[in-house]
Amino acid sequence: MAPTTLAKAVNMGLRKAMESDPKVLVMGEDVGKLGGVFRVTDGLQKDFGEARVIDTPLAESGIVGTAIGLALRGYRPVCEIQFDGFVYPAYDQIVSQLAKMHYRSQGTTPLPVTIRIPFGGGIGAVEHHSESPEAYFAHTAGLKVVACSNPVDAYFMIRQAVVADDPVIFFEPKRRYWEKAELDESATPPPLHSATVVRPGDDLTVLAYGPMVRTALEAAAAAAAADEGRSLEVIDLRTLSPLDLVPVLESVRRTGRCVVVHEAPVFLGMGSELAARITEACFYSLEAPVLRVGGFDTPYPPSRLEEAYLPDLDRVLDAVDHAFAF
Amino acid sequence: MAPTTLAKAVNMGLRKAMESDPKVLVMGEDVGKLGGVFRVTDGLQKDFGEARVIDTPLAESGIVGTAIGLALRGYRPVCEIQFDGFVYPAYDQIVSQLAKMHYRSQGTTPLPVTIRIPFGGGIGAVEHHSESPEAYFAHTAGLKVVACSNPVDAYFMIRQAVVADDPVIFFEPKRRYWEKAELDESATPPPLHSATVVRPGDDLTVLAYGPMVRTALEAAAAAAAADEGRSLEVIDLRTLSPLDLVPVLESVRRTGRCVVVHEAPVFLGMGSELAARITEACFYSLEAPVLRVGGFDTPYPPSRLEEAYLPDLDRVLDAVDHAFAF
Amino acid sequence: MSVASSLGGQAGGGEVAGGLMGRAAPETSSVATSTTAGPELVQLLTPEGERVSHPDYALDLTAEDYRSLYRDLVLVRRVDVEATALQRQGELGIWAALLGQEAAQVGSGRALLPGDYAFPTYREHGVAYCKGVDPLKLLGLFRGVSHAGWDPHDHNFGLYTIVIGSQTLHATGYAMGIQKDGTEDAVIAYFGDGATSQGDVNEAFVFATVFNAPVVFFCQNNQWAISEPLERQTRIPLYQRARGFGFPGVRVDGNDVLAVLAVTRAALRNAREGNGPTFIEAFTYRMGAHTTSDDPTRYRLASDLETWKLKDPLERMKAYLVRSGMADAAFFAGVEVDADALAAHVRKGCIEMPDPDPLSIFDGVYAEPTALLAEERARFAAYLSSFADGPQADADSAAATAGGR
Amino acid sequence: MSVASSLGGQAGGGEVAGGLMGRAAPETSSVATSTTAGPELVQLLTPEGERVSHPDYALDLTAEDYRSLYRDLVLVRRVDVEATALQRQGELGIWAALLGQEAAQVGSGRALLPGDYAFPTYREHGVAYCKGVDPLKLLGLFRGVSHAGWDPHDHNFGLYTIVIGSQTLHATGYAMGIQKDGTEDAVIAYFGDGATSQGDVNEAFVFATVFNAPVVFFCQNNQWAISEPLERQTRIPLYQRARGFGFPGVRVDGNDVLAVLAVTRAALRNAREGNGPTFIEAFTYRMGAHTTSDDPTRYRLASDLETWKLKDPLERMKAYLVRSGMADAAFFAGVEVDADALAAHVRKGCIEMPDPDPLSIFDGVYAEPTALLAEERARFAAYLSSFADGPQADADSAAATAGGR
Ligand SMILES: Cc1ncc(C[n+]2csc(CCOP(=O)(O)OP(=O)(O)O)c2C)c(N)n1
Ligand SMILES: Cc1ncc(C[n+]2csc(CCOP(=O)(O)OP(=O)(O)O)c2C)c(N)n1
Ligand SMILES: [Mg+2]
Ligand SMILES: [Mg+2]
Repeated sequence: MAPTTLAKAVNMGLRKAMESDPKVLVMGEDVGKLGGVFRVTDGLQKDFGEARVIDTPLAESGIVGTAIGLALRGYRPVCEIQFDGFVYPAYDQIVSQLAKMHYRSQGTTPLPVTIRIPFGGGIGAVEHHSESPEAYFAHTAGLKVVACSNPVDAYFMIRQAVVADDPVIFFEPKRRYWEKAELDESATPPPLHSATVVRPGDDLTVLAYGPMVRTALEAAAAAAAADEGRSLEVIDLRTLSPLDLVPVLESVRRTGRCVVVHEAPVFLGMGSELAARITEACFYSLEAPVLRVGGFDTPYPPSRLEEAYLPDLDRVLDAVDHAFAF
Repeated sequence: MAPTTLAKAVNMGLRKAMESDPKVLVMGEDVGKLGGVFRVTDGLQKDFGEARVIDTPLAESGIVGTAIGLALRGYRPVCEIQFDGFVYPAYDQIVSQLAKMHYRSQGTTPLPVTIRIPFGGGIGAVEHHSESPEAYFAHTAGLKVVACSNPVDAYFMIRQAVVADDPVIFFEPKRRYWEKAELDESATPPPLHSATVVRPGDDLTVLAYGPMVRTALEAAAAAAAADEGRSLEVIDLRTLSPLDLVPVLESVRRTGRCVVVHEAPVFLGMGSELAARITEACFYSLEAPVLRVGGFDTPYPPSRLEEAYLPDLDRVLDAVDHAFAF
Repeated sequence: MSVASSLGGQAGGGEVAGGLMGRAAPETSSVATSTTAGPELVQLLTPEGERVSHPDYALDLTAEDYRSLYRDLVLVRRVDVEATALQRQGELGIWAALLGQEAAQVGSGRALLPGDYAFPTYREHGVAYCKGVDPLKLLGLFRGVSHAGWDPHDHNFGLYTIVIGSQTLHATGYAMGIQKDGTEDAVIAYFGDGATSQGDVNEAFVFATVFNAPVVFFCQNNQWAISEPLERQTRIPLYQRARGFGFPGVRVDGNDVLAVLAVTRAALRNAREGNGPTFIEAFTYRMGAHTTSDDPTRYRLASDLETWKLKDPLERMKAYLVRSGMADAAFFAGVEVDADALAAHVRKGCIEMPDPDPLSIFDGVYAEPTALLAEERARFAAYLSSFADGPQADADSAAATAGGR
Repeated sequence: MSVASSLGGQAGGGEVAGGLMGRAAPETSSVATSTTAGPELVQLLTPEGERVSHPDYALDLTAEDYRSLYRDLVLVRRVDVEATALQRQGELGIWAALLGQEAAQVGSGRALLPGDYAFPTYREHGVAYCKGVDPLKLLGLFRGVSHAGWDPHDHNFGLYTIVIGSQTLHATGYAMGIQKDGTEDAVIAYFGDGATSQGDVNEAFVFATVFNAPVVFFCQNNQWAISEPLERQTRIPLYQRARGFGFPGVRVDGNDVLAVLAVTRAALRNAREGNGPTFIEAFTYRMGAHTTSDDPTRYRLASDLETWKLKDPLERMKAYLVRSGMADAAFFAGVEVDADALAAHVRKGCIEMPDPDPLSIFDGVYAEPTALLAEERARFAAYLSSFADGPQADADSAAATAGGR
């Protein structure tokens, strides 16, 4: 069991999915010979052929639109959108077509399409390469939205997403692509749409997903080590739509304090929904309002500013301090 | 001063805007001879000519994309998107281009484009004609998002939107198009980005915008008349991005209870952001969590179900009851 | 007549050969106008009902084929007229009439084999009929009781699609799937003249040509996109769009059911044989309003309508049947009886269509249901139950129904 | 040499006539391959540096014009090479090289008049140079200190655009504005071969033709969209796309600066004269990686590169200058000196480019600032100030700067 990077784990998960079901296809820009700009589809075309690993024309609406047609024909397409900022040309196909077709067809027509999107910042990229558009999709009924944070989850979650009969928007934390973990392919994963407590704690609950899980864990470690010795519980949400609130509410009722962290702008980001729901469900348990740490409400800035823009350990701890000041 | 419908008020506002500034253009599908499917642009092409009131090819991305180019050349285009559900093909042009260009150009390039969208349900229409996509835009930094609720606001707000140097997504409550009010064109309107208390009250604050303002007012009237005799303060938010929180927070601090109402699905709808912000700002004043009444987290249903789907007086009052039960 | 027997008519019995289509379709640089189609129009039946031949498109039909094509035209028009009336009487929220486009739809619909999949807009009532969908089921969408009354896979007939052009990509993807399966099925994507301006439609042309997918792009150029005339979408004839993407385009008289049948068959055969996509422009005219909500007097001339009335697709078929002696008065009377029966079926079924249960709002959002939505549903059910004799009588009774679940 | 003087070169001095372009561009039905351009290619200078003539595209230049075109090619390549080196040294996050495309960019850029507006992708460094943008300013985006270092209106040169194809609609809209203004300006929209698959680009063709807008669509077909060869985007030569929309398309040797200049001038003149859009396919080759992040050895053959090296745009101009006696060794040496100076200017300026103030994150989001964002900024400023000697030394010092505002 060698340590596996997150990028490689997705690759392995895709390979497994393709081996298990001949109907699984991979399609997108540069996913073939190049293996994707992050090499997530590396080697798949070589092993499964051009009929199953398809370099498409450069048109995102076309990619998702034809994937819908392929799904109607019985295939399970996994589309790669090269970067977060390039998903918007496909927006109509995703929110009006893919999301609604099962409902519109009165449940007769499943749409097992997975859309992989490397998301988030922190890699020093130029504009449109560092965005966190998850709320645009989570607000859309009919879609399921998940984000993995580590290689083990990445491997199992992509497999679960591919076999799911609903459309899944699958967010991959691009700046964590190169982080490694031991991956036991024979392990039994939790259900796709479940949140996980990744560090237990008693004093405050930190909710995070995707790239921010590691940041949250670092903050928790720092908080434990600091003078106050605060014990933060960190939950990796994993699923953004539907949310798995069971462990979240249990935790917040116990800790009485909650901070949500994401890279996306705070205004109408996932944190707003979590704050609203948690407050409603735990009104009498909360010692402080649910606080949100996120990207600022600006377009993603030039990369030399991203360190300041993105939530980091210090910004999380600052919010924790605020939560305790209430 | 004859009573004016909301549709006519927008028409009059557009006419005034075009008279005041020869750079103002109106463009979209069927806005010319037909005067728009809701007749909001009725007569404008006749009076201002085809060069200023432009029937475009049937392509929303093209409409917004060329509007951006026209704005770069010094024009002030007002685009009509025929129905809420048809804005998504233009999504990239709106969120990646229109929203970000001023920022990307380091503030050198204003984009005075207004995008008018008749939104919401309640008119018995077929699918894609009754949606409330405002959160998709309000989550996007660089856009301003407003919704009018009555003829007087409609008239002044469209004029203010057109002269604004930022892109404005202008939502018009289509089921209120035919409601009338006295319109005094010489009145002095409040600023575009301000919320208004439309019915003062002491016991609970109801926040609404667009089509739901009238519903909220009806609920307030019913609550006052009911046995409990509750006094609801109703605030018409008018501006969704940026939010004007000043009257909102003042009100909630006073009433201690708040219900937000919109037609859009609750999950990640405007209500989530309002709930999160209000709770943070008024934590010690709140007697109950901010409660949300909205569309269900499903695609918009067939029209024979919309009465059940859309928040109405009873659903608002139900939430009010819940708020008092805390 | 049993209604069912009037449906499901697939391509007529005779072994019919369409012209072999080369890569290079006839092209001219003439600019389209909305009333004249130009010399490049494929026609097999003149407006006067004269049977003519075309060098590229032979069509060898039996008398029974001709009669049944005519019958389908009449039945489809009758359904359309009935639905329009139902809308006027408040039974439908809206209706998008196909009036004038019967030949384009029946001709192409009849060219389809059972395994061929059709992706419609919102106006393909005639194609639906040819694919065996009970017209009654089409009314659900317009009455507001469902988004679609049929299971697409039962008929190889997709959901009605309102977002202009989006279905052309689904069609292309489906065709790519056929290719992978190695079967001889083909796909037909319907769209209007206005739709040709949408990015999606052009992306569909790119994907279809790059992957050589077995898909026929069937554009009903009815000259109008609501109030906008063709000139707002293109400055050349629409069928020529295809040449920009390197696939054949052909303009057919859309009011000539024979020509449409022949041209569509040829294009489908081309697709089946691995020669990729074809663009068919069916040159026709929207004789009615865009939908029952529309008022075309605001933007078009009555005289245009008069011109096009002379090209009516039913009249010319009738004239041909009479002139050729293939049909007699008894036949025509029989068709009217069938049409009446179908119309009565549609009317009765429509009026009796029950309103859906309010809790069905929550059905089918996901193939694999979520706890969050189940909770929301349960809350709403409880809310509905809370009205004993509340103001919402409707919701009230519905909740009672729902309680039984 | 002053750097400034090397910039701003607009169309050369001589009164130069391009061929008059009719509506019908030369068309063939041959299928494109990535190494041969086919007979339809417009060429005025062979790869061997032989000056040839073309019936439709005359070009009458002075010796000074020829020399300055060559000089521009050299300077532009030098900037590109320098930026690539700066990236390798960690001074830029990424760089999109124009290597091999100098003639396509300088030829078209030099055809522009000052009033003409260019809408670039992310690779138009040569066009930027022709429009008077100091190359140094281009580096800001790639270094990550800004999204754009220049004011578009100062140069009539738009922001670099990364979302593929979106700028073609902006260009078309801008051209529609010119039309309304009644001026004789024109617009040029740059995009790649890959971009032709995007819906936006095809919608731009629709709008431009329907409104007859004065815009030139300039497609640099460098044969690759990252790892995807041209065949993934089209099965016919790209310039033929235009015929599907009813406007002229022409394929020019993109490595021939003279042909590109002549063809672009003709297209711009056509636009100015009210004849609407033209599609120019500049047939060229991306000699480098897609960007410095790319590894083309994974997907293309070294032998292709060798073939294209023989068509180098600089070498052929040099050969022509030498052969014709228009330039001597001193001239070439002078150009090298100028290039060195420009490279030094770019290098020095790049390295000295300061990091932006963290609080500038909040600048320019809106033309009319909002209270909400001002609050957010204030909170962040306070947060930054809270680090006396905290872990974020950067943010700390930046906050001090910001405090001075
Ligand atoms: C994306 C989108 N934009 C706008 C509309 C509104 N709309 C409905 S039908 C129509 C005109 C369609 O014209 P055409 O494609 O010619 O088809 P026809 O109705 O004539 O059959 C428009 C603009 C829509 N349904 N979808
Ligand atoms: C909408 C969108 N999708 C994907 C990308 C990622 N991407 C950047 S450049 C590129 C290839 C562009 O190819 P081409 O248009 O030929 O231009 P070239 O880079 O060759 O100059 C891709 C896919 C993008 N920038 N925008
Ligand atoms: Mg039409
Ligand atoms: Mg390229």
